[in-house]
Amino acid sequence: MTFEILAGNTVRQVTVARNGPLLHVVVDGRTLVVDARRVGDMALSLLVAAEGDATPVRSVDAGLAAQRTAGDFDVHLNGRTIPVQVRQAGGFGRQKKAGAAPGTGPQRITAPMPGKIARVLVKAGDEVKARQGLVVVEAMKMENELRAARDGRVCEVSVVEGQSVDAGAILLVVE
Amino acid sequence: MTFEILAGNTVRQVTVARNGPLLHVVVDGRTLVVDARRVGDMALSLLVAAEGDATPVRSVDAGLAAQRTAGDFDVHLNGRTIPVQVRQAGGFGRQKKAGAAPGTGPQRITAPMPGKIARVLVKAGDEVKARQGLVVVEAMKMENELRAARDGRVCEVSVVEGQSVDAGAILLVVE
Amino acid sequence: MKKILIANRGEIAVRVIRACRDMSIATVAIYSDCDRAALHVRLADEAWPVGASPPRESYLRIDAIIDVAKKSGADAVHPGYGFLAENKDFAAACRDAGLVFIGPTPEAITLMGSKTAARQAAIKAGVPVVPGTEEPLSEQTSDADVRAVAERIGYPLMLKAVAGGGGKGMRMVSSAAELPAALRAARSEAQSAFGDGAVYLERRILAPRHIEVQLLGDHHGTVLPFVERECSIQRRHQKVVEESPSLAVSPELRRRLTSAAAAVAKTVGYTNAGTIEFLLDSDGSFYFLEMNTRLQVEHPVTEMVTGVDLVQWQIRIARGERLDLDPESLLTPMAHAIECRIYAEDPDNGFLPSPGRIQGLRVPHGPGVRDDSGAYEGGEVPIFYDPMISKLITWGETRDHAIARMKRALAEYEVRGIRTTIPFSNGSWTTRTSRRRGLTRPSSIARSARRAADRCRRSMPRTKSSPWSPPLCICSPGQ
Amino acid sequence: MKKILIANRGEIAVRVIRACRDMSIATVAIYSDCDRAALHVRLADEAWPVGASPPRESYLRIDAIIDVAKKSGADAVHPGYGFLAENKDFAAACRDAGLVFIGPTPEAITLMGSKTAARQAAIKAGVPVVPGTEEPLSEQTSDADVRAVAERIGYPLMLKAVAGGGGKGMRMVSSAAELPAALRAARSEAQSAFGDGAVYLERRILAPRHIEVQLLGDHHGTVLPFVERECSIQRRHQKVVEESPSLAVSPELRRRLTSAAAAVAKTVGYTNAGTIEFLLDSDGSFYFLEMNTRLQVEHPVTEMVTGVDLVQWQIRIARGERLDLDPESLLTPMAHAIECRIYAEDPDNGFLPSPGRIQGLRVPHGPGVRDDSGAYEGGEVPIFYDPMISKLITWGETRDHAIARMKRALAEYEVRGIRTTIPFSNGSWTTRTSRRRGLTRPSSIARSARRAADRCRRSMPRTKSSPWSPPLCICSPGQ
Repeated sequence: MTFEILAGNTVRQVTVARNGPLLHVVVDGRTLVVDARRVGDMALSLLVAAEGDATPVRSVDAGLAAQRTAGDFDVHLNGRTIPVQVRQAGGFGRQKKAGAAPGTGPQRITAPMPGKIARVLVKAGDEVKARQGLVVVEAMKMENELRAARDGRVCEVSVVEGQSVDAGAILLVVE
Repeated sequence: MTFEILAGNTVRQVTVARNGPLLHVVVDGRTLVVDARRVGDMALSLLVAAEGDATPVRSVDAGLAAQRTAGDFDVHLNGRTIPVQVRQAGGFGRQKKAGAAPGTGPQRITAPMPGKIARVLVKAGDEVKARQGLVVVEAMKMENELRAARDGRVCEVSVVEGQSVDAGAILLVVE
Repeated sequence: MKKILIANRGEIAVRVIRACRDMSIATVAIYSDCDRAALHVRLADEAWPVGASPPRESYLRIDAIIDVAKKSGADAVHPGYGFLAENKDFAAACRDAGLVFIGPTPEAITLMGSKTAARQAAIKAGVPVVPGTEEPLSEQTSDADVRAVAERIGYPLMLKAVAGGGGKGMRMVSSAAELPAALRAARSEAQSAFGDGAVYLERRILAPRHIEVQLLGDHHGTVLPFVERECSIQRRHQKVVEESPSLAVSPELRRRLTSAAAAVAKTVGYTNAGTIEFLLDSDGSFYFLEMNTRLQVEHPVTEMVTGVDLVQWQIRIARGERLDLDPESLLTPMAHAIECRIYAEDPDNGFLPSPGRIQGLRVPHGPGVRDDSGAYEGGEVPIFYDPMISKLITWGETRDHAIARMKRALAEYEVRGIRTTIPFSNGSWTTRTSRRRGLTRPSSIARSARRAADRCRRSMPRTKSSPWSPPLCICSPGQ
Repeated sequence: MKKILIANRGEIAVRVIRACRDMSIATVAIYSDCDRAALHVRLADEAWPVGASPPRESYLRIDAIIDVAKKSGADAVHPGYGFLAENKDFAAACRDAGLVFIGPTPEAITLMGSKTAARQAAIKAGVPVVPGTEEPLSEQTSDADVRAVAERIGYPLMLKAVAGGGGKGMRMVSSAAELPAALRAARSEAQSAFGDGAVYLERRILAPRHIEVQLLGDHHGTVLPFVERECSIQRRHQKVVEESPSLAVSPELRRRLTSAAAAVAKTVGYTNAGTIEFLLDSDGSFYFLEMNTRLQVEHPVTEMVTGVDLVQWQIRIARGERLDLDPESLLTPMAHAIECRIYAEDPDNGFLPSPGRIQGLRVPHGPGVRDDSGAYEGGEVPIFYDPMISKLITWGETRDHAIARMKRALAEYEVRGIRTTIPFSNGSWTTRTSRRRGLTRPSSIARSARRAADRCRRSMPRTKSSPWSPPLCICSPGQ
């Protein structure tokens, strides 16, 4: 099976093939021999062979956590957390990580985490300047003021004060 | 739903009925109001109301472990382990825990735990006396000599030395 | 004392339950709607609902909690920290209801709870204080008046909640321009955290060390101070790493600090557990900062170097026992202990809160490691409460040994499903290690914490004045 | 020393890996077929296969292990306890392969490993020994000859493996009639556990206390003894509960015991970690029993009351460092520590082995609790190895406090899917508690352990001489 895996800003082509009890993992042309065992739901014990070496001995404990988007995972390796996106071959195509370029089009202000709308600082029709505060989201006793990326006009406010919102929810739109 | 639950040597009639967010559990006629939440796979947080009381407040953390026989569980309660057998209503009928009475019929000598046959001390046809050693099962570096419950003749030996056996496997039969 | 109600949640409720178990005292937990399956509910003997998830509708509801205490037949209440721990009305309500409040008197809470009154008490005790406002600035005080006071004290200054603690409602203000926004934010945060929007101003001492002295006072006139803790590594004015003893405190300075702390406590006839915070200047002079009239989050480091179970002693004091601990041993640390707080925040994204379900949890174990946690695999971290989910404490034969064990434990620590500050903490220890002895040079902690801070700053589209300001290391404990 | 191979599995392999982490030393684990996913494999930097699951085909294969050490570029080997830890050939093979063996010299292992030679060494050092055979009884020795020797010593007596340890190959023999069966069982157990069926006889001292003294010896002539451990609560000659210090040992007796221990070690030029076991009679006289030339299972209780990381010191000694610890502090316990071993055995069914998959695991935490374990949720407990899956250690300001914490921790400890001795251990502490202080009277431990023993006896269709004999408390640590 071949995947594309986005980690950091690099997309890697990864092919995984069973070979008896072992896996042959080809990452951007480099072949790694891996002995993988499930040690829990979403947890793997990996033994990885040095490149060119046949016996996998480097021990890596990998814990996975599924994220909101299907195919997105947090990978936990000895105290480090690496967000990755796994797609079918060609899933990312040429370009790097998707996402609207900030320079153009209407700004959708979304909730960065689940929380409560503490204050709405603007109303539909308001003209706003770059970096002007638009809405304050509260979670875990801390307030997070979301600001306009650039000048514009508020064309839509989708939330009211006191309302609970999920991560990623669109709070208001500035055009 | 109505069950029969065998714990220790007593069979209890247990009826469980949903009542909004709560459960009404009737054990041998006594009604308990229970608030149960899953806190893991096979783990429950229970709040139990004192008899006659409506608000469940006594906190009991119950962990379950399925045993070999379907419907058999180990129930873990604050450091104690209680083996129980759960059956449909009437499952146990009048009599207590099933199991052939030791006094009569052929003796099936079974492995009390998974292990390895260290020594077979008799062969088919041998006459054996009560408490005579028949076979030695080794597990976890300890040897367990299984003995005849009473006089008899070995009519079948189903294992050889060095063989691995599962718990409950029939090792030999004495009649 | 047969049954204690714990008016709190999370790791501290669990901590108190364990102390009660050790004393064969029954425990009553309280829970809000979203906490029905929380660890403190699971471990307590009884658990009673007290309302909806927002703190003001549950863990801050004095009436509901007192009602549960009566119904459950509890004879005492432990407030933990945060929530109602420093609320004089709650302490008074307990007393009025015939319940033993395991903490100081309402009078002591009132006095020391007001940062401005506390400063006056310190002055009375002959302990120097940081220059600042002697009177609180209520929510009615106009921005103009506040600006006027600020000008007198001079910038940069600290804006703090009178009822404050734990960095809530606290802002650094470097110029008059920043004042209005900071004032608004501080007041609203203070209001939501403590139900009191009053604030005060204090000159900002540059690069001080935060040294604090744990105290216990019994009802027979004895007040005993403990070896100091240093809490200099902070982020967003919240403590991140605490340790005991402090490298900056000589035995001689320890005498002066602890006597000063005891003097303040005695002046106000303080009882039960409390902590006095000092700012230690580079020249060795120190200033009274505030007194926390409760158990501190970081109390375990003191327990690790003195062997004293502080929660158990809070209970013993509350039931009238005498403090028969040896004063000298409390000032003589056994080697070294460090605490690292684990927050449900995303260090790769400006420390945004990261509530949610814990899909997987691997807790470190082994020699010299202690984990005080309210989390479990499969459990939820709600959006309504403080983001701290656990405290990792390590003890070592030396400070370097404690740090080495902290690094090892952090590497074993895995919380999956939500983002936590574990990778950040981990990164802040793993630089400049001496290969052969495997130990981190003291100074590298703060240095690499700064480096981590820079990383966050880059990844963060926000201004300094926002609560998302990057981790700041007020000073390096190593220097 | 840059990379250490750990020639072991389970909790002790994990313990050694953690010590190496603390010193920034890379670790190489070895594993048998059934241990591929074991915790020590997951936590090590490298893991190499050494063969099939039966010990003789993997963890006892000297050639295969030395081969892995070379291939992996390890420069030292830590044997843990059990398996090859006290095998002179293994220690020699390491030396011949240019690997540092983290333990005593092959010569010391040979000498003290032979229980009979060890007795002679003790006599040379002027330390009294238990009356018994001075010469080993090989597998060739006829039953008749053994019976003759037994008659000379007198019944009841102990039948012990010359190469023995941990109760393996050990039997109590109360009459000549029991001798043949006991001899056969002991020899075959000794053969399978140590690859040597030779045994010896010793008079059985009735109701002695088992007191042992931990030692460290460096390569510069220094030997330091530590405050004693008491291991009197045993079952089937296996230690179940250990503690330090012992209630039965006065400071004066401690001096005599530890000097005697040091004397024996010096006589044989002992280096690295070792433990000398004594039988302490009711009249205060003590007898040398044996020396264990390895790290003990129960080493953590000593670490808890002295603050010394014994595994780290084994490594430091092996690389030539000087023992610069303060001798006085090693003899002055900080309060009290207790260890409770958790076995995968079914206490409700005569302590039958209970291997299998761990379906659920809840490990206790909080103040004063340490869990050294090789188990994890979802992991397998194989049928091939020792049934001990973890060690629960608690520290307390007093012995009662340590016991209270042990009770609390055992109540939190949950291992689902297999049966363990947790409920048995739990039961053995939870009687006769003083409600108000929540502490167990010392004597009640053994008393209730006996009660538990009776429970098992009832539930057990086996004779005394079978390995499933019920727990026996050689004496009560409380009396």
